[in-house]
Amino acid sequence: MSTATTTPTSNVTKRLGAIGKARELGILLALVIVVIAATAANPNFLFSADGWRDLLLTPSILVLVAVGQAIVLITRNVDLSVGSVLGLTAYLTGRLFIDFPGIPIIVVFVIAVAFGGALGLINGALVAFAKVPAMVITLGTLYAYRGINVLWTGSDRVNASDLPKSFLALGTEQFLTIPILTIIALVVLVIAGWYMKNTRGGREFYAIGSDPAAAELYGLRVTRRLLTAFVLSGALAGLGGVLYAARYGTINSQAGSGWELDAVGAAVIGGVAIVGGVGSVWGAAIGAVLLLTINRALPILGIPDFWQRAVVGVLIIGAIVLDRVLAVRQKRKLIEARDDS
Amino acid sequence: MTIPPGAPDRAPALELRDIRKSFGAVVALRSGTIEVHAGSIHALVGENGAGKSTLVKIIAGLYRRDAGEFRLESADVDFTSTADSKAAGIAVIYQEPTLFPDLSVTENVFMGRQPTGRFGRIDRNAMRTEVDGLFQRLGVRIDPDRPADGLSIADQQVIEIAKAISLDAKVLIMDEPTAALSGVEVDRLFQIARSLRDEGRAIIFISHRFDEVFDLCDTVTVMRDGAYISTSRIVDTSVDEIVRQMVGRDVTELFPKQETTIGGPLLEVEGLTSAGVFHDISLTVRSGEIVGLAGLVGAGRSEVARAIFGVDHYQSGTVHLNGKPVPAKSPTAAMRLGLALVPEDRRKQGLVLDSSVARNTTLAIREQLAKFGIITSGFENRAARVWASRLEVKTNALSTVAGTLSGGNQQKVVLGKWLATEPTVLIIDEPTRGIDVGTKAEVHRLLSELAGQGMGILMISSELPEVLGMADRVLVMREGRITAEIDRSDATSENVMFAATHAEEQHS
Amino acid sequence: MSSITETTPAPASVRRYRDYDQPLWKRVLLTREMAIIALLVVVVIIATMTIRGFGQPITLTYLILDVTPILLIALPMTLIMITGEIDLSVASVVGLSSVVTGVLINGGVPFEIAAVVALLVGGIGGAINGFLVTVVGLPSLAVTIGTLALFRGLAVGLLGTTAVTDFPEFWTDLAKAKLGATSIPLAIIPFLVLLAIFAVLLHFTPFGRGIYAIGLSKETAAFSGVDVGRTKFILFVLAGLVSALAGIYYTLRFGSARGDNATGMELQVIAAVVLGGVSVFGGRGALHGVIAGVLLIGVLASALRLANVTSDVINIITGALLVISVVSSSLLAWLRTQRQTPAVKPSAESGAAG
Amino acid sequence: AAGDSGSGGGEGEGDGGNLSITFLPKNLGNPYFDTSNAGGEEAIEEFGGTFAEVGPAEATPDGQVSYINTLTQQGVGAIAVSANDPKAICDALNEARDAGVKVVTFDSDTNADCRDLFVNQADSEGIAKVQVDLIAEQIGGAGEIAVLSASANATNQNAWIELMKEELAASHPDIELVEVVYGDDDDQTSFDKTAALLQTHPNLKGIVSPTTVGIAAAARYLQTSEYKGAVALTGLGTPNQMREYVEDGTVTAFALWNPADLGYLAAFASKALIEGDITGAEGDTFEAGKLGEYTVGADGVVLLGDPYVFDAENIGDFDF
Ligand SMILES: Nc1ncnc2c1ncn2[C@@H]1O[C@H](COP(=O)(O)OP(=O)(O)OP(=O)(O)O)[C@@H](O)[C@H]1O
Ligand SMILES: Nc1ncnc2c1ncn2[C@@H]1O[C@H](COP(=O)(O)OP(=O)(O)OP(=O)(O)O)[C@@H](O)[C@H]1O
Ligand SMILES: [Mg+2]
Ligand SMILES: [Mg+2]
Repeated sequence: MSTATTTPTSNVTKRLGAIGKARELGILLALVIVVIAATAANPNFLFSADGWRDLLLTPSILVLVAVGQAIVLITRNVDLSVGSVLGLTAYLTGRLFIDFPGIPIIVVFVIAVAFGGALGLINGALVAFAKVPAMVITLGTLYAYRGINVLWTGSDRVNASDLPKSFLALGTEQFLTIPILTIIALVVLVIAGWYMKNTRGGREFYAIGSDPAAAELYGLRVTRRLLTAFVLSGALAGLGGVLYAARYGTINSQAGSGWELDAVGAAVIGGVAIVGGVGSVWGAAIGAVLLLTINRALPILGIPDFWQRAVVGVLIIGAIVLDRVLAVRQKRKLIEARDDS
Repeated sequence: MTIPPGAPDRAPALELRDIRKSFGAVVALRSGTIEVHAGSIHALVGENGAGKSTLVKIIAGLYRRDAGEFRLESADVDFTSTADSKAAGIAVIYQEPTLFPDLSVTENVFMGRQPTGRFGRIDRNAMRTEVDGLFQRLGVRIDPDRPADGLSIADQQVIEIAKAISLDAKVLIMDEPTAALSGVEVDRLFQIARSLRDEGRAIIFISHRFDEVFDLCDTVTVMRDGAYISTSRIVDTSVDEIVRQMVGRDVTELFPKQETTIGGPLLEVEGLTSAGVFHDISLTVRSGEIVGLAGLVGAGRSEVARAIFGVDHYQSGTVHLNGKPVPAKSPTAAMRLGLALVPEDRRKQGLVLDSSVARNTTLAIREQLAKFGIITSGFENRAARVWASRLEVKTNALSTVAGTLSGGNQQKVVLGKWLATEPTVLIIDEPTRGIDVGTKAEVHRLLSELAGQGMGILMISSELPEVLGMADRVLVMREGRITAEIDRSDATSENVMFAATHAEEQHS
Repeated sequence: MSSITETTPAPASVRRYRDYDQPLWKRVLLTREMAIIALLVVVVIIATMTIRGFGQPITLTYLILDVTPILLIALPMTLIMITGEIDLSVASVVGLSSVVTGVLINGGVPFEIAAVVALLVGGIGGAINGFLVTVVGLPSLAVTIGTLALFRGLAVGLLGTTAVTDFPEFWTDLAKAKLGATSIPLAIIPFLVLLAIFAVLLHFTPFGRGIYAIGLSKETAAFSGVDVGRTKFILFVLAGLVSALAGIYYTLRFGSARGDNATGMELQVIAAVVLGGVSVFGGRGALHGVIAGVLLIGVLASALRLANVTSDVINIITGALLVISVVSSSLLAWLRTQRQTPAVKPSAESGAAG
Repeated sequence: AAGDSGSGGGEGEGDGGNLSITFLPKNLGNPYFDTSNAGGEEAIEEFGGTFAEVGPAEATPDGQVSYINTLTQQGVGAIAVSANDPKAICDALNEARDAGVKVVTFDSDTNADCRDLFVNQADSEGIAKVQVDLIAEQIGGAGEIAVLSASANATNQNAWIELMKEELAASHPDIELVEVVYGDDDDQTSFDKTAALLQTHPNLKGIVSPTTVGIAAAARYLQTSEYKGAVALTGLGTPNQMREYVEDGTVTAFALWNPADLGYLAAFASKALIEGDITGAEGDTFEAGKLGEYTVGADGVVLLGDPYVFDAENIGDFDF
């Protein structure tokens, strides 16, 4: 029996693997094209010290947030509150440095990440225990967290001069021409990617997103997994908040507003399915880089400031359409493959 | 209480007494009682809605009992989640397959208990070799690396079985595992079940097919209306006895297909082809005729049905109804022309589970019900009541949520929904899957009555007796092709099975 | 054994089916929608009693003027969300139609024609969403995040720094005019008309039945002859048209067409729709609840502003309200199931057989 | 309880006495307006009125309109508003005036017919000229420059940029303004836009940012980039935000008026209107506490004075 199927099996398998790769590859290709075009129009985009640095630096923070978002999306949920969480933690970071002069940077990181995780936990608890659609909950906390932020910050703002030089340096300094921020983002990405692919926990995220009811029947610890997903998303947004403070130095009550759409957009561009169960944090990360790189490439390609939003929109749509086309073609191949079995 | 064979002296592996469970107003279980011994295959039979699946779900820890005793090897237990029951060594195959569509077949089998190496890294190779062995043992021909998405119900059921067996649990519960399977798979399943029994496992087997019950099981417990009726040794009882206990009355003539005068062709399919699923399908259904479409699982019968009805697309071929061409990819148009399809998967394709019985029954005829484009619940209830009572759906209000009906009663609602459209040709995929004897006879009587009124019926069924009993003509499919057309008169289980499996012989 | 068989009653062979298993009042009153409506009434009463200046008729005028765009867009959004889809691009369509009107007026086109063109643009925008969702088969959340950026970008791009402000007096006045002597703005009329149309469409037509079926089970709907693609496409186009209408109203009310008009309104609309009892998973919800949801948010905001509460606190309250309303409803459901399944106690009464 | 705080505006009948003056900035959380409102509060305490401050979270006209409506309902004495749109808030303001509320615009004006007075921080010509002079001096009168503005619709910003272009054409023909980009008065956006500018125009000599948010963000980018010192930066900024950049030489000089004085003047103008000392007609004069006497100019504009240039020498003397 099985010998009869080994041949079709193996090549069906190959094609299947190809789907997974093709999704990320498609986006990666788009990214490369954008970079090449921009560099052709103006070599500085890639070949000047600042060009190279900003290419890596600008998307780093969104990558972190998008990775968290991707994990939540894969469980068939969504976290719209990341922007507010990021803003709140960013301001917390500033306050810590102001109110506790000389506080070790690492401590600030820990506190901020923990705080972000806590905010995420609130989301997760409401979703998992109250069994309320994540979109509603996080839309609510999007308002609530931002409101708290504005209440707390008022019209105060943290200025670069309030932050220690060594901390601000994190936002700009490089290690072998690679910005620290980018390195942090990469480390997180690699760990998250490995976890999602190779551990029971990671696979259970996919299972839950793929069919929540079945997950219950299986006796998977759905509640715990959901909490984990939201805590991760919150914690990564928190980490993003600290880095935001380091990168931009100035934090007011509106920091990070609107990031939720960027994060979801990045993940979706990267091939993470809104309906859960499909996609990878790698895709989400590439999506984030593409999104922000496009933003920076447009003026260089001579597209006037006003039209950039429009072009970004077109590109988002283009990306997901491309992604879809690839997926559909693969699926048809898979079905036709049965003929050779 | 009869002492079942196996180990008379030992305490029962699993024992439930007077289990009570109600969902709001609905009392699903009044006094669920069953006692299963290690090394025995114990049949649980009862009409649709008797409470079998509910009992199973309580054992699985999916529902919590309202009252009653629940013992594992004479130790009281109280499961709060399916994880508990798994831990206690209980494996369950639920009536409705539940796989993760986006994950590979292999992952589906091992989800939550994958073999892991360092840093909790999943050992994919170990998983793969194990699943290959498993599938070989079961004779499954499914690529372990393909996603579960797009598998036939039958294939899904097979995977559920593989999953449950791989748990190698002390107690294995199978809720109508064979409903979707046909001959070959069933035989394989039974071989394995027997070997498990001989290893000393306790097995509960739920089925509406008595030939299977008598072939496989050594003990049988009968339930009716959520209450325990009797337990007896298979050898001490008979089909008639059990049926009487189940329905509380005598049921006669399971397949009452009466001779009808067969008229002109209604449905004509020419060279229908969809790459990878089916090839060059040509068939005709005449008025007053029931055409049986038999075949092994995965033969592509359902795909053909779906393509004819316009749900699935196909590359080439034509479909005509009453001589009028049926446009591809438009169920709406097909319905207007008088075609109806009772789909294979009632939960995903047949019903809106969260919607009321009334809404479900009238969904397909909502346009006809509307007056001046306006439709109200009043209209719907009036129309729904007709079919509910005609098919004796087991519920007290038309506002009942369809998802809470028992499997068989759900199937009745789907039937009513499509008969309400008064089709000229009815395509019906697994008409009596998971339907109890009483209802089954009901359905068959209904079908032949409809045929008598001149309706053309294309009946896909994996149950040979049904095909042989009901069909005027039997078409057999294998791997997406029609391999034989046999007339009622000379159709036998042998020649049908041969046409269905012929290739398999050559393969091995 | 067999003796039991005789004693256990055989199932009633002739069944009688009630229409509903609950009395009318329960079905009408014990609903999410009613809860929101009740809450709205309570808030209004309390505000009138405690907050100085809330009682006066002018409050109603301003309230309606403020919420009309949201009310309008909430209508199609409800239908879309019941099919399980979502449209995040509505606010951008508002901005775009506003800008289109402005640009044409600048070009000397009479307002009436400009408005019609703006409506067309909105319809086309909706059609683009619909096409990508139904034909290409992309998730609407992703698609409309894209078109949210696209339409807004077009709006900003078309007008740049300028803001068109010279609209015909007649129309700008009309947008603010009141019904005769009352303090109710004229703008309520077109809304009421649309409300009637959408209510019938959703609750009393086969099309509406299809919408619910799609939301609860797309596949079953398709098998039952509901044209899923067509239905969704129509809804997205409707959303585009109504959003464009809202954009024109918006333009007239503020007498200014700008690229950034109504930025972020999509979230307000969705918040209101969800508050009104529509499930983001689709299949559930009703229009009266949604209307109450929109008004509730509007009334709260205006009352709190009158009480000198700053905008950020208002945001917190809106958010909290949203969360509480949904959490509470599912908590109630949970409690009910708890009552049904008490902790297992050794059963005193013995079963019918055994 | 909440009601009482709301009623603060209502006390005393609408005519003459009602000295409750509410400041309505473009948006809350903007330090520039904090400073101006603080000035307003100081003034109002001097002459014993009631100060209040409300505003939307984002700088949008519809947000402001809701608040204007609310203030109308509360019947405050006067509204001192910085307009997010010259026309969009007009009708609301006029309804307020019909209800006897005095309307003073400051920092960013509406159309002249929807307010009683406009307190102008410095006439646009003056602002445009000082910035052009500064940048011209810093880049040696020739080369490419760019402008980093606030939002694309900000009335005052656009007016200034127009005048800058004229001034450049008139007196500095060798300076070419290559691009105007918009940072939406959002720190992050301005920061990234600066980065884009520098890459798009390799031989850019200078950047002018006529907005406090923009100039700070641009300065911070320059500070850590290879362009520090090579590309000149000037515009309108607050000393506290710019101090470190002036001290480390990223920025040599920038300009601004004193926002506190602006608010202070707006408050006294409101008082004068409420008490009927002036009607907003040209030639009216009124007393503005420590700032002395002011005269209303053509179409109801009161001019605060010329912008002030901050540099390494004098920046130490200021704290706002
Ligand atoms: N979740 C539920 N909510 C409400 N009622 C339910 C629920 N599950 C089952 N029921 C009711 O309990 C009774 C028993 O259902 P069950 O599924 O156990 O029957 P069954 O014996 O499995 O029938 P079948 O052979 O058709 O599967 C039925 O009347 C059904 O309507
Ligand atoms: N070679 C194959 N490899 C994997 N899956 C297959 C193969 N052939 C068929 N299938 C599965 O079987 C399905 C076709 O089976 P289908 O349900 O149409 O068969 P059927 O004869 O109707 O069986 P059933 O009794 O389940 O209705 C396809 O959708 C596919 O999922
Ligand atoms: Mg069952
Ligand atoms: Mg089938």
